[in-house]
Amino acid sequence: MTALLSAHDIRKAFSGVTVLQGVSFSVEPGEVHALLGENGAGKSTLLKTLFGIYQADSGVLRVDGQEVTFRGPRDAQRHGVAMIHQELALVPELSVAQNVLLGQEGQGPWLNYRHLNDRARPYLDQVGLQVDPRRPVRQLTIAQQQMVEIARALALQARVIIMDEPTSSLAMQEIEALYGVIRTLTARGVGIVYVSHHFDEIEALADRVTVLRDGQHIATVDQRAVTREQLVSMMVGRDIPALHGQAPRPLGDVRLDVRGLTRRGVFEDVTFQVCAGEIVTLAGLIGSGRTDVLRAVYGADGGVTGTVHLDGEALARRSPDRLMRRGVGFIAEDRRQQGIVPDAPVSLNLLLTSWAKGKVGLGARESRAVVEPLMERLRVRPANPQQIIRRLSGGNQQKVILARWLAAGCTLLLIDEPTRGIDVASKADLYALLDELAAQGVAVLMVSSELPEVLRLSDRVLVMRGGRVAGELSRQEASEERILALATGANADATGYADASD
Amino acid sequence: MQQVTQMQATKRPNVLQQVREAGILAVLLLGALIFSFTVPSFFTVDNVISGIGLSAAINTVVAIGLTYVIITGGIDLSVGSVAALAAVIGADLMQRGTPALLAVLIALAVGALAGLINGLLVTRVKLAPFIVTLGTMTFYRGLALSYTNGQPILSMPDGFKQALGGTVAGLPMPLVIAVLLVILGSLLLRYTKTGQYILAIGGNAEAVRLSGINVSRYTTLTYVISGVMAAVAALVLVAQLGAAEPILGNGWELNAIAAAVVGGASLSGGKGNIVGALLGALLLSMLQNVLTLLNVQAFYQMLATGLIIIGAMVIDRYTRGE
Amino acid sequence: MQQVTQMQATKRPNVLQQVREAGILAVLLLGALIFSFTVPSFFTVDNVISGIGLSAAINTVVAIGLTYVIITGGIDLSVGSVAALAAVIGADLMQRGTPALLAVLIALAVGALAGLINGLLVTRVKLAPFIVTLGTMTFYRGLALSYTNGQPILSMPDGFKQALGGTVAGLPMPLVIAVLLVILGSLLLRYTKTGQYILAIGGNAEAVRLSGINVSRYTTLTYVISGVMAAVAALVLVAQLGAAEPILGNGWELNAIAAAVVGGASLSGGKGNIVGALLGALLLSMLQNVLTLLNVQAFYQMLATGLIIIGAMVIDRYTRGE
Amino acid sequence: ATFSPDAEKDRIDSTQLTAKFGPVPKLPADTRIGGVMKALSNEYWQLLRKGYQNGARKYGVQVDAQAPSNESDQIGQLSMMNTMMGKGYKAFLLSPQTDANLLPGVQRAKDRQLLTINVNDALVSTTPHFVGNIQRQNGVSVAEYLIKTFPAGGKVAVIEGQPGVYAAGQRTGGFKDTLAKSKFKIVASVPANWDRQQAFNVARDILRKNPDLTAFYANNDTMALGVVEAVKSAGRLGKTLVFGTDGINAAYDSIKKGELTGTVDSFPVLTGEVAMEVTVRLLAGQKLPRVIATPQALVTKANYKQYEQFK
Ligand SMILES: Nc1ncnc2c1ncn2[C@@H]1O[C@H](COP(=O)(O)OP(=O)(O)OP(=O)(O)O)[C@@H](O)[C@H]1O
Ligand SMILES: Nc1ncnc2c1ncn2[C@@H]1O[C@H](COP(=O)(O)OP(=O)(O)OP(=O)(O)O)[C@@H](O)[C@H]1O
Ligand SMILES: [Mg+2]
Ligand SMILES: [Mg+2]
Repeated sequence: MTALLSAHDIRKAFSGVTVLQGVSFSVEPGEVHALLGENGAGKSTLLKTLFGIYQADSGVLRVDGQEVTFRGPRDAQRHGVAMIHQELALVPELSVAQNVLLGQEGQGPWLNYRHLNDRARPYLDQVGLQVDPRRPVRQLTIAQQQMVEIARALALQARVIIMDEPTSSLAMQEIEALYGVIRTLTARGVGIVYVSHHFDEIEALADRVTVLRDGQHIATVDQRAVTREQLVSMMVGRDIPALHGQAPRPLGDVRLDVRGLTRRGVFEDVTFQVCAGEIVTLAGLIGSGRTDVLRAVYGADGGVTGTVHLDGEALARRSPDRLMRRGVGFIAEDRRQQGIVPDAPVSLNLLLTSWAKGKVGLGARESRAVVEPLMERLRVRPANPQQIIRRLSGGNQQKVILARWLAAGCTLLLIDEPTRGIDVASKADLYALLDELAAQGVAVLMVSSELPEVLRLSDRVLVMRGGRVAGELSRQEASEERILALATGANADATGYADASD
Repeated sequence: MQQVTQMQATKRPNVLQQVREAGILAVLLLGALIFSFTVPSFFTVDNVISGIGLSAAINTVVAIGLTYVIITGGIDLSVGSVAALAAVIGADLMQRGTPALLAVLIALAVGALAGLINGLLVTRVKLAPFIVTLGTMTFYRGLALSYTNGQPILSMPDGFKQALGGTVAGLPMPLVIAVLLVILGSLLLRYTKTGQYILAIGGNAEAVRLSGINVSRYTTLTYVISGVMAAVAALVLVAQLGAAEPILGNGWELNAIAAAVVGGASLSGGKGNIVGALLGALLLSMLQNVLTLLNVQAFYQMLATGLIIIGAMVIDRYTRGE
Repeated sequence: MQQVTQMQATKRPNVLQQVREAGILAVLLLGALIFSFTVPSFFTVDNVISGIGLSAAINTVVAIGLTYVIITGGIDLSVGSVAALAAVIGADLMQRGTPALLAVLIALAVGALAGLINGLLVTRVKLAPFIVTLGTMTFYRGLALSYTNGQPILSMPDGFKQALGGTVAGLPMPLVIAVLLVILGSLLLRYTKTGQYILAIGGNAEAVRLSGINVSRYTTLTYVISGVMAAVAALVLVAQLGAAEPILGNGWELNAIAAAVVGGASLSGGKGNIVGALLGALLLSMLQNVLTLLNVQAFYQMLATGLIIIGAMVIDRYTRGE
Repeated sequence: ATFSPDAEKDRIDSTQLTAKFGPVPKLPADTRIGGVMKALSNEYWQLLRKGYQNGARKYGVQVDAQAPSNESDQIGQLSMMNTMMGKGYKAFLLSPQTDANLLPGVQRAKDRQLLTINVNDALVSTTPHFVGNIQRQNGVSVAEYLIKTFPAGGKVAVIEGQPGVYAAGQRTGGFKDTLAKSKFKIVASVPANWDRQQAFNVARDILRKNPDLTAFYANNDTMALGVVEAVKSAGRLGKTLVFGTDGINAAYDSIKKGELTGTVDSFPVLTGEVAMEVTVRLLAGQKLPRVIATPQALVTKANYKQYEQFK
């Protein structure tokens, strides 16, 4: 069978630094070909080369066996290649339908909104996104935006769809929807290139797996013929700590006490506590209001009523800078819009908060003494504090933001989707790190859509549904089924809804 | 329950949006209401139409073009100079006996060409729009001045003056032209692919590029539109004043940017609407009109203008309730 | 293998960055070299100091302040009017017998206050910087004019004229002050937290805010700096001229923005450097100087200025090789 | 203490120069004189420049006249003068943008024993000589004409130049002060920043409120011509009079057509020639009075023929 799209012996360097070397890759009709590798291994770079965003320094691309050159995304699209980007590429001011069909509006100069909405509808349905196609994308949660991206790739009617971490901000239900979409597509003979750090997904979907390490092609194997452990060792070339199990932790005093937190139309009457040394997770479906609750606690948005006490003291006028000074840390869900200062070096991004706290001065030696050990510990690649953060891979950017708060220190950490886009090895590191923080007495309030992660880390799980806390589960009570049941409202009585109000 | 929140969320933006767009309109109406009672001879058909409306017409036309540029996140400082260049070339041709229609078309072409040069420097040579149009502002003005040797060109043909500066059905032509262009401009922005791409480029140029759309082409187009609009404004003004001066259009850029921004355009791009530009221009003209009617002394006019611009924006902001 | 690549990566940006900053410097030196050979009496101490230096000095000082504002993604159109206001208040006080030093401090305070008002309107009331400073530009000018009733204030004390307008070690004070402020401004931007925050805010204000930094405060600060710099420039000019006029500073904003942008500041924020502002101001002044020396007539000067500004930016771009 | 050409005792009319000081002496043909103009964007300044060139030809010297690109680039004008000082000019003809902006330049010129002559517009009190007309008088003559023509008075409006600019203030002041003693009522006095379009708009507003307006006085001709269009479109041509200032060619054309009522011509070409004559005399060592007043006249349809020769 000739491959739909193939790359041979690709080499790509950025200003002299080699990122890909001798990489070959192909995708055949009806197959899902997964690409695996640590953060910074070169996955996104390879995909961008396949999509014409980057031009390889050497090597050839073939479509249906014919040699091609892509000078830009437009060329790739003309050859039936579509891509879902790791960092969302949507126009916030345009509607959902306009985004889905951007560049595909049809013949003639006119824009027919009704027609656009009607045409977008089936793609939105396919991915299971129930939003009004007329809504501006700006108002959607990041998960919903991710679904719009997927719908957009569908609308292109492409023969090859490249998906760069499409699930990194999705929760269970949406991921299931995506599986469905992918299976329909492959049944039609579409080829899928799939990048994910989740082995569940790879196992559920992939036919073949290609592993990259440090820009080198390590192996291409039949997914069913290898085990998870084998893949991991190909990826990282070392052993990683196991991801499971953690004994209940000893808890300190109540650190965070939230009562009746309400933002009209978004979440209502949210009440909970987090103790020192405890990790509490807000779980729920996308759009259930978890992110907004977290932001409200931090004082990031206005229009919130209810009380927040920190160590018994009321925080009346909350704003990020006041809370930071009180020892609260915050990691936002949307890394690019709210996390990084893209054109600044890693060191600035990492030290921003420490400077404000007066923990670190601006001196080169002083900052290196803080930055380098942290980068080492979190395995940030490349380990160069002066690198512009935009040029780091997505996962590495996430690590830098985490390091920001490790450097600054905090007694309460609010963290939204902590492991978004982080590879297995680093995830293990990160879990260990959060455990360690908790052991030091830091209170952690986390939002996570990844159930195994929720179960692995949380001392308690608060499940949100439609802007309200639908139930609370202790570490012993928590299971994927019960969380889901609470989140969807199925069988609410049977799953301890009564525990929710205290 | 989830369904409910989503439906609420769906509805809210529409209502909000209406109020939002109405913000500046509210300011305008509020002002008009207050002045009607306090300023004698303010609220007469004549004053409103040919006093405020007519003097807003030129600024509106220029602001339409600038709104497009601003939406993409650019800026065009050269509009006044482009206007002067188009005006003197068009007027000179008419004076030499070229048929008025042909001269008008050539003047528009001059505007388009000047805009095209701006656009290409921005998109192909990838220079900052501010610096490009600062340079061409000086350059085009120099061209207009050396073309005429600094002299005004007088005595335009009557047909031309009538056509662009006269009245139809009792309404002054400049106002009619401005309103027509506002309608056209709005339609282009809201109901064509081109308009959508321009909005999208301002919102996230990278995303648009990744969708396989030629971002450079559409960005360049906005500068061409801006140049053509400046030329239209220039021709209308020449028809009204009966003379084309090489120093015409001095300071237009600031007035037009002000109108566009007051009307809701954001200089960081992605936002802007043509009706807003009209409202902004009307607001500024109304202000001028009232100060003149009240015979406010020069220095105090400046104080009042500054205060009212800011005051209007504050009211606008709180009406929008963001 | 990876270690090696990483070391390369560590080194390269520095070299690149140097070349980048050198882009405009290269243009400047290249120009100076060519003109030294082709334009008689260009390369004389007197011409360089009093022909280029003075106007560059004033513009540099204003551009320093504007660079800060521009880095945060803002703009300050009111600098010229703030300068006038500070100048007439300071001069008036001196004329009434206030000790010069006190008068200078009060003038600086006026600049700071005017900047603070701009800053608060931008950060607290959340209005667009363009519209805020457009409004205050008119308002502050009106204040300066009504304060003096439009008259210049003549006869400044000699001590004051000497201190800010005289020479030290053969160098004119305005130039010395400008260079000192460039050094100070660079240090503030590169080697203080405040400077780093200002740069970061321009890069992504929301991210900085969520890092627990008071973005409003630092953004406001840039407007205060801009106001103070305008006041400094005004005082230096008044010392030179020996008189303060309420129409002083007209058009400063455009020159200063041009200097900042030519020097590498990006109007969309996040980028800018103070030395660049100096180089930009020097380039613009040199250009003016050469055209005058060559006795180029006004209209053709405009043509040449426009062409050279764009030409310089093109060279700059290709030197940077992005 | 401040210098005022108006009040200056040491003053002579330019027409008397030859009678009092004899024929113009001859200077070496390579004598170079520098002109620092206010701007060249207004025809007035172009005509003055033409006068310089005529005079230079007539008296056998060379002149370079330069101008900054706009009327409010004060530092630019000063730098321009500083720059020109390195080029070996024997004398400078200065038309400053403000009273103060050329002061340091004048001082530097003095230090180098170069001659400076203030030609028109704003006043640099430290220049030893002033050639030009009296700005205040521009407004006064229009006011006097009005008082004479309409003894019963009426409503008038002033279209001012840019607020704070010397010429605008003086012309408006002269006009208003003279009318203060008459039966005229000034119903509006608003700025239009030397701009034709703004003058047009403002004049229309004023006319709408005062349809029975007797006359407009505009601080320069460009604005006056804008006002004329406004008067035309209000159907008041011939009923509301319009006066300008400067005497540019377009104003003459308009007067001939019977549209503009009058302009206070200060004869820029003639002024330029006189300035050059004065410079040559001074360089040759003659001692002249401090102020040499150049003629000005209110030009109307009745008398324009006698003034056209000076164009
Ligand atoms: N534009 C660029 N300039 C310089 N270096 C770059 C650029 N883009 C990527 N890199 C570098 O190339 C390497 C590979 O990055 P890439 O984004 O392909 O990684 P990835 O495998 O997708 O990682 P992740 O799982 O974190 O998304 C990284 O070391 C990154 O820093
Ligand atoms: N700016 C906004 N304007 C209007 N509605 C919004 C806005 N931001 C969020 N919402 C709505 O508020 C609800 C809760 O969103 P939130 O981001 O808190 O959910 P979440 O549980 O964190 O989901 P996700 O996993 O997608 O982040 C959603 O229905 C969302 O559509
Ligand atoms: Mg990636
Ligand atoms: Mg969320």
